[in-house]
Amino acid sequence: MFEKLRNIVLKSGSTAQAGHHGSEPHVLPLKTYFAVFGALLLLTILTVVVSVIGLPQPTAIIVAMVVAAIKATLVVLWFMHLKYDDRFYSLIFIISILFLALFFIFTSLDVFTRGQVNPEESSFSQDGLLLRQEFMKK
Amino acid sequence: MNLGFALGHLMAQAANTASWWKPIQASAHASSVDSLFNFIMYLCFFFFVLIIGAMIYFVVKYRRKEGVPIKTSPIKGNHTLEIVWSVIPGILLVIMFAWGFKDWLAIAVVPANAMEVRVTGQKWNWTFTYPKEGIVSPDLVVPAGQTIKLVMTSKDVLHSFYIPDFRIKRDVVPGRYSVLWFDPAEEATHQIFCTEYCGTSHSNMLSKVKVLSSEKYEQWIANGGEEEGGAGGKPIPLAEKGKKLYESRGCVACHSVDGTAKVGPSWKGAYGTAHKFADGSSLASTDENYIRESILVPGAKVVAGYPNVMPSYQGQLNDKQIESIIEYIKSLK
Amino acid sequence: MDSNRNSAPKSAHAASAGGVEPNYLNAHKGIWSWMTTVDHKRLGIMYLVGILTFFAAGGIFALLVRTQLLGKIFGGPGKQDWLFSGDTYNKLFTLHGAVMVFLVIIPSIPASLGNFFLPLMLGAKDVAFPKLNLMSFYVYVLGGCFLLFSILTGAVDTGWTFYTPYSSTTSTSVVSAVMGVFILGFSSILTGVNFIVTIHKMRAPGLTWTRLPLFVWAQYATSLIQVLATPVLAITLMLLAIERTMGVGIFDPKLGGDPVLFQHFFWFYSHPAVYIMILPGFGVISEIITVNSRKQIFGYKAIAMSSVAIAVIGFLVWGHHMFTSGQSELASAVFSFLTFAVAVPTAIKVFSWVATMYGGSIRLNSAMCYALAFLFLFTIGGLTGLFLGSLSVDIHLHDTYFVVAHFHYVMMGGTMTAFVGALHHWWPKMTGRMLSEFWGKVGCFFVFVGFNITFLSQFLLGTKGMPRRYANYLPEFQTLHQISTVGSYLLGLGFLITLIYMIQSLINGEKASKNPWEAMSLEWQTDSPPIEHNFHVQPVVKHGPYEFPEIDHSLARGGH
Amino acid sequence: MGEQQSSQAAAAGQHHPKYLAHHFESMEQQNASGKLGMWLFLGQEVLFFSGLFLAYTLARIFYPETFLAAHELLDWKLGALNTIFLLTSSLTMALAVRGAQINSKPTMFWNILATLLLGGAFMVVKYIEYSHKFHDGLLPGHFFDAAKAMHNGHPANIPGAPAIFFAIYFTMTGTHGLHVLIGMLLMLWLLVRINRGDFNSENHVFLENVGLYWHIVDLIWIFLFPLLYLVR
Repeated sequence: MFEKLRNIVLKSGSTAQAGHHGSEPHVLPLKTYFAVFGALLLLTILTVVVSVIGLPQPTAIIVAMVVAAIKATLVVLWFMHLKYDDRFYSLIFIISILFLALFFIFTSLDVFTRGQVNPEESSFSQDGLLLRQEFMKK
Repeated sequence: MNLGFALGHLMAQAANTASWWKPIQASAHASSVDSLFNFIMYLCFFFFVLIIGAMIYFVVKYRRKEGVPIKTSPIKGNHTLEIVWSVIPGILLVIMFAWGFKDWLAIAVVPANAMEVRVTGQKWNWTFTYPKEGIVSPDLVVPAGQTIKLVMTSKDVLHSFYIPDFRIKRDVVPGRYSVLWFDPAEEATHQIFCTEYCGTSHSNMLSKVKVLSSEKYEQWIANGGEEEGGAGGKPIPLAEKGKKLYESRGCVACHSVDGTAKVGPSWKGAYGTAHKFADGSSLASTDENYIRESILVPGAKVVAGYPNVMPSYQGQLNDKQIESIIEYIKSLK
Repeated sequence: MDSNRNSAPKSAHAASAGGVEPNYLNAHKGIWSWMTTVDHKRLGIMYLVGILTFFAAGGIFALLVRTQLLGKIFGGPGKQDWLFSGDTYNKLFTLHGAVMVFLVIIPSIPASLGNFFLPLMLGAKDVAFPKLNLMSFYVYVLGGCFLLFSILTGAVDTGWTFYTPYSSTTSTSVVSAVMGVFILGFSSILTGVNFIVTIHKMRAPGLTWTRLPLFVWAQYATSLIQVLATPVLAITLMLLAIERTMGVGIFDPKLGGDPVLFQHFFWFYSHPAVYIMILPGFGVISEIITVNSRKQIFGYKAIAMSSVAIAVIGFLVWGHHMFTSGQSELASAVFSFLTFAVAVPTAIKVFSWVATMYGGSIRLNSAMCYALAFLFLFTIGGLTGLFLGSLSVDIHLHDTYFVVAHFHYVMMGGTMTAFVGALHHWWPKMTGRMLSEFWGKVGCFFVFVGFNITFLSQFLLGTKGMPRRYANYLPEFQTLHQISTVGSYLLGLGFLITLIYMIQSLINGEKASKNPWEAMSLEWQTDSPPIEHNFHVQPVVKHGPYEFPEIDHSLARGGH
Repeated sequence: MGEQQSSQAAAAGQHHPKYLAHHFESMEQQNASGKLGMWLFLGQEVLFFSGLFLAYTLARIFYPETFLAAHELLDWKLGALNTIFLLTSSLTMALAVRGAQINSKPTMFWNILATLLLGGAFMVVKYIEYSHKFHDGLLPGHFFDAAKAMHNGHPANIPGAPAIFFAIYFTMTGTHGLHVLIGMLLMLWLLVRINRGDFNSENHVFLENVGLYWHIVDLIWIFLFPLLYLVR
């Protein structure tokens, strides 16, 4: 895995002369664009339908996010041409998604596990909520 | 040259006296924190002497001399050395983490038989309420030998409750409770600081932990949380008590007694004089009801020209204390 | 204050030996040519002047703070402070923090020396996006003006960390200061993007990744952090500004928010930011020590990889600023462990620098003196980080003067010492003038001694339990504070001496040759000061940056 | 770039196409640098919006019932319409980039114009939603007044503080709307440059970068739409 990563970074840093795969850009047929567009519309309709049915709480969010993620990958791979471009650009995009996930994970690591040792400290316990409501009324 | 060893020697006899560079160790936890501190400190001295000593030795030994043809070594790296000086520090770091984590868990988990005291931090003073006895006091008065559990919250901004002698510190977050505990061993007085920046008088937000023997503590509880009389045991005049409350409850931060206007109006000569209020109404002569109302519901009648920022003392001052403050204001002609 | 801005050296200063082509300073004349330049060298000089001016301003705020802390005996609550009232003191230390962090130390090495020397070291004509570079400079100037505007309209008294709910309820001009920092963030992001593309796409033929000078590796890791961390600061400050103006309830508990959440958002940027500050310093130290020891760096790959490792692990450790702030126990434990993990690559770097000096031929010019001072000060700074990383000791030491001493040792003792050392190392190349070696060492001595007196005493204040950001303090802390203040005057004197002889060298300093230190990296193979598009002929790289002629390869076989 | 340099480079006998900046060796290097710079900028945009999404997630976890009740007041039909506008604009932008690759100026022009109009339509729908909310008093933070909201037939018994939901709603959609506006301005500038004939198959990296920017803005709306409008 590390070897592959190293090659992506090194290959991308083509110094001036190493003109690789010619300058003629990769042109996709029109059909692909409209196919991707169709899929996106279908997925949008799917999310709307799923939400109107009203699934139980935890699955609703997961389904919505999965469908949104599929739509996002479609846009990124085809419309943003990442599928046919230098692998290094996808590496940058994936790194930024990784750091976003990192930010989410470590912050929720704190928020969800508050008050495990001393229950008073939890923000979701009964008196935690009471204190917050009363504090906001003032 | 080595500062480290001199300090190490001084450190050795640091038992229960406040050495010139460390507060006293007032609880078992304090001594365990200090032992980890010493362990890390000796380790750091060792590595410091190793690195800087090597640096100075190389600078002296390989100093370029005039006229001598320069021959430098072609060494570009040495894998074994590089592995050694990554693994050994790695192991030492894990040891430091584990030891720190063990001690820290001890301070996080509150023992069962702790006596609960509620702490409220607000802009620039601490108040301690004893739920069972219903006493509110500016200082944390506790019996020796009893573990104390503090349940803390703040009324306005972030503060942080810090007792150096017990090596404990916890931020006091508005809208949330935070918990801290300590086990005072023998009778002493310890300083409390606020260490989270909270504005103008952040440096004046101080208080004391007074550890009394159990009899004195019972006595203190019996007379409703007031230090019993002056030296001779005769009751302190009300105005005198009012003056003590004026200083310890944060009134001093906004009201002066020498006539100068601060955040709030001055108390000098306030009793009996007329006051115009921000909402246009006015009062012929300031009387006890107006003072009591301003203490409990400050926003009701605000003197013209002053900001309406006074926090309410509802539930923090009982009637006797409000009585003594009024007496004190009366005495300020 | 500094003369570089207006007096581009006199035209009498003939183009240095090397050819009739004028150098970048007098290729174009007049202020307008400076204001609309897209030449990375001129932008580096303009950044340098801005940074040094703000460094002087931040330094003066620091001296005022230290003078207040000489302190009269503190007599009890409500006692009037002897020099400044509580409010003024709070504004002073906030300005000292904000100006030093956002206007001086974050852009210090990357924006000025990075801009000037990165293209030169890569053998390129300019950075990848010259116009974007000019725009970053003006964004920096605009951000600086916003901060100055907030100073004039009553300054800010929240500390450079803007912790809510204090920052969302105080009456001082927080919004304009926050907007200033928001704008400064974009200058940092755009410089980062510019440098990463330059390093990837514009290296000279033959300059492979393993032949890059270590300053370029350090700059690459720094730019990575600048691009990935600064946007989170932008969104945090934007949310804070919206919260103050419209009452959005994300951070302020009165509106249902959670102040610890603000600390997570803030430190997610601000801890990687301290690596933005120190990594370029590492790069400079690798350059200075190798050139002045005439030896290959010890463990090139280890140092290059540890820069990138620090950049990545730096994103995982921000929770160690919040051990006492009501963070959950699990999160604190995880952050404490990862904090110790990030200490390993830093330790590798320090060991490798000292090992580089083994078997060398060490020349003690003023740049090398600053590099040795860096090693001394940064080692203390790094080691004291271990106290603050372990959980139980941090409970005692958090938000006390121990923390103040620790981060000054790392930032002031580390980055600024490396920055001044780098100025001495590259001054001949930038200005075509030599600095006086004698005065260089005198300045370094005063800075070193003054710095140690100021901040060693603060370690002791910290262990005694003296909290941070106090306008006045209890009597038992007085002597240590007075020692520290005397030290800060010495430190100020040291920098004043440095400034004076730098200006003197601009006026009538001795001419500099193309390569006064006989270094091997590309920036020393063009004239000093360099011509406008850097190289007469495109350089081709055949060997690593530290293959000095003095290295005696026969020793390798014989070994000694 | 300074005329003096390019003439020197030309003097050096090097074939020097009109669009090549003086400090680049080849068109290929210039295009690759432009695109790499843009992708780094997009990485930064993703992290910029990460703060908003995290604020949404945590606010929702602190006040689940407020979010469920308050987002009934949002009109999901308008949200769906906006999603379709943005998806189509993404398509037309991709076709415009394809037009540049095959050197056909009209495709470029009309597609960019279509994207611009669709972006405009998105903003119009946004305006309708905002004005509807302003009228009903469902405003962010302390501008929110429950009386006016109740008067306009919205259920008053929203548990917890509905102001928080609307604060997050306006912050997220406002920032996103700002980015749509910036995208539209860039496209106006693109139309001018297309007319000037700046773009052909060899040099269209600026058009491609605006396209990438537009797709990221659409990507963020793809996540915003379900989170704010749909999730029951």
